[in-house]
Amino acid sequence: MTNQVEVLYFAMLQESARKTHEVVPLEPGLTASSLYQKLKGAYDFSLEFHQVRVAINDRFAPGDSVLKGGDRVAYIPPVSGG
Amino acid sequence: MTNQVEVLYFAMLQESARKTHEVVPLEPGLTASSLYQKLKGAYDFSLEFHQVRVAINDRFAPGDSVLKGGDRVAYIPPVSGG
Amino acid sequence: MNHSNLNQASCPIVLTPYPIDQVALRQGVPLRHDCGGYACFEGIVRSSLGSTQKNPLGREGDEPKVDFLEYSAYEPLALQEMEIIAQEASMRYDLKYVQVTHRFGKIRVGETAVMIQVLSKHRAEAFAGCQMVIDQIKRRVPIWKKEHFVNGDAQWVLCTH
Amino acid sequence: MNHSNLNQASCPIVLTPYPIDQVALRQGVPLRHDCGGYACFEGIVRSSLGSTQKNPLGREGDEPKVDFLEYSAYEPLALQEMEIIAQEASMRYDLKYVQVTHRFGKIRVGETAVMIQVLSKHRAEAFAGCQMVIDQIKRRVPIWKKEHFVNGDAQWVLCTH
Repeated sequence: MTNQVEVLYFAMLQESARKTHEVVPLEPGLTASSLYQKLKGAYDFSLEFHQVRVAINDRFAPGDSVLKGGDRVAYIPPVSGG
Repeated sequence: MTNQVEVLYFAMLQESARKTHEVVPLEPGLTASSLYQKLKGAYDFSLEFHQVRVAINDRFAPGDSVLKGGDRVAYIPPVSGG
Repeated sequence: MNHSNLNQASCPIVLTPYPIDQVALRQGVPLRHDCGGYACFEGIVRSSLGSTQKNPLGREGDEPKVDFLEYSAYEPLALQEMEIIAQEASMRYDLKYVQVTHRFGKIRVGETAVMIQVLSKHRAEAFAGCQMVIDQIKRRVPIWKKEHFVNGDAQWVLCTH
Repeated sequence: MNHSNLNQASCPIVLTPYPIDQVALRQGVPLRHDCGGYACFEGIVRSSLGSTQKNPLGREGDEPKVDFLEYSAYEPLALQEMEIIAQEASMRYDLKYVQVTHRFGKIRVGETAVMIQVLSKHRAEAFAGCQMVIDQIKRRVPIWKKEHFVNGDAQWVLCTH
């Protein structure tokens, strides 16, 4: 258990953040959505939170999930595979 | 121009007629349907005329087509390809 | 680029007594830079009964097992009708390529009786066009099949399409 | 025969940076004596624009030409989601086999980005199941593509599914 979470960036979020992943400090009660708002401000993400899906530890998760130390959180932009 | 037509048999009609094709005499005004009725009587075909389609010279044709000398007429049982 | 061919799909149609070579047929599909969707269908001979004949009293395991099917065709008309179907499907769904190969003669369980491949710009048209071709083949093309069972019985398949 | 597997479809799912080998994948389809329908779909990179970006003023020839696409994926979740989709489709349409291979990385025009193969008893289920798999992949699986044009421009494809 650490006081950090790992964040994964994909597609346009990866381009805005200019990195594929990073470790950020975990404040008590931090949710996936509140962390996204901070990152959006820092990196000027073009996507609003309602446009992304959240995954925690490689599983889809609700946007209001409270993060725990050591979690790996990913913000998933609109997909375009196939 | 002959006074005969060739008849082609397929599938169950071929089994009933015990032949793949034959030449039959052409009477004036003979239609595809009237020829079928004669053949049905001769070979005890299990299919009624409304259950078969007619082809003349390898093209689908109406059942009441009048046959001409040298025509090749085929009676096509319900199909089951694919 | 040959603009006169833009609205004319290439439609190779084959009726053959030999086993269908899926690999060669897939490799024969042309490279079309305007096509994002490829769909293929194969009709394979299976060991259970055809669509109309059922064994209402028996359980599935009681049905007689198919040994092989014997396909016969009115060859010139079958070829012609498959060509018409391919052109109709290509016009209706804007297909750029339609390939149909139908085998006849004795075809064993597990072997492919018919193979269809299509190319189109988008996937929905590829699926719809490919399905139209096999549906129309079953409905219109003068080809017949007789089921031969392992117990020696045989019967004509009466297709309900 | 292993009866415990009768109601469980075999679903090999692969995410790969290498070119898709259609021949090997077709040869990998198992022989199932209870399956009469085989359907396959390939999504191929084409040279015209993606589904959302249009050039409303220009004629077709004025659109920038695609040079290649760059696909990226959230690999563990993409694999997992494709496995769930394959199982959902196999249950809904009684598919006996579902194979999905999705490529990522740089994929050129004319190359296959995704290939799906399914087996079912009847043809309608094969078509519906195969189409459901590609539709759901486009809707749900965390994979993204960026179009790179021959003029050097690039843009993310915003899929409308």
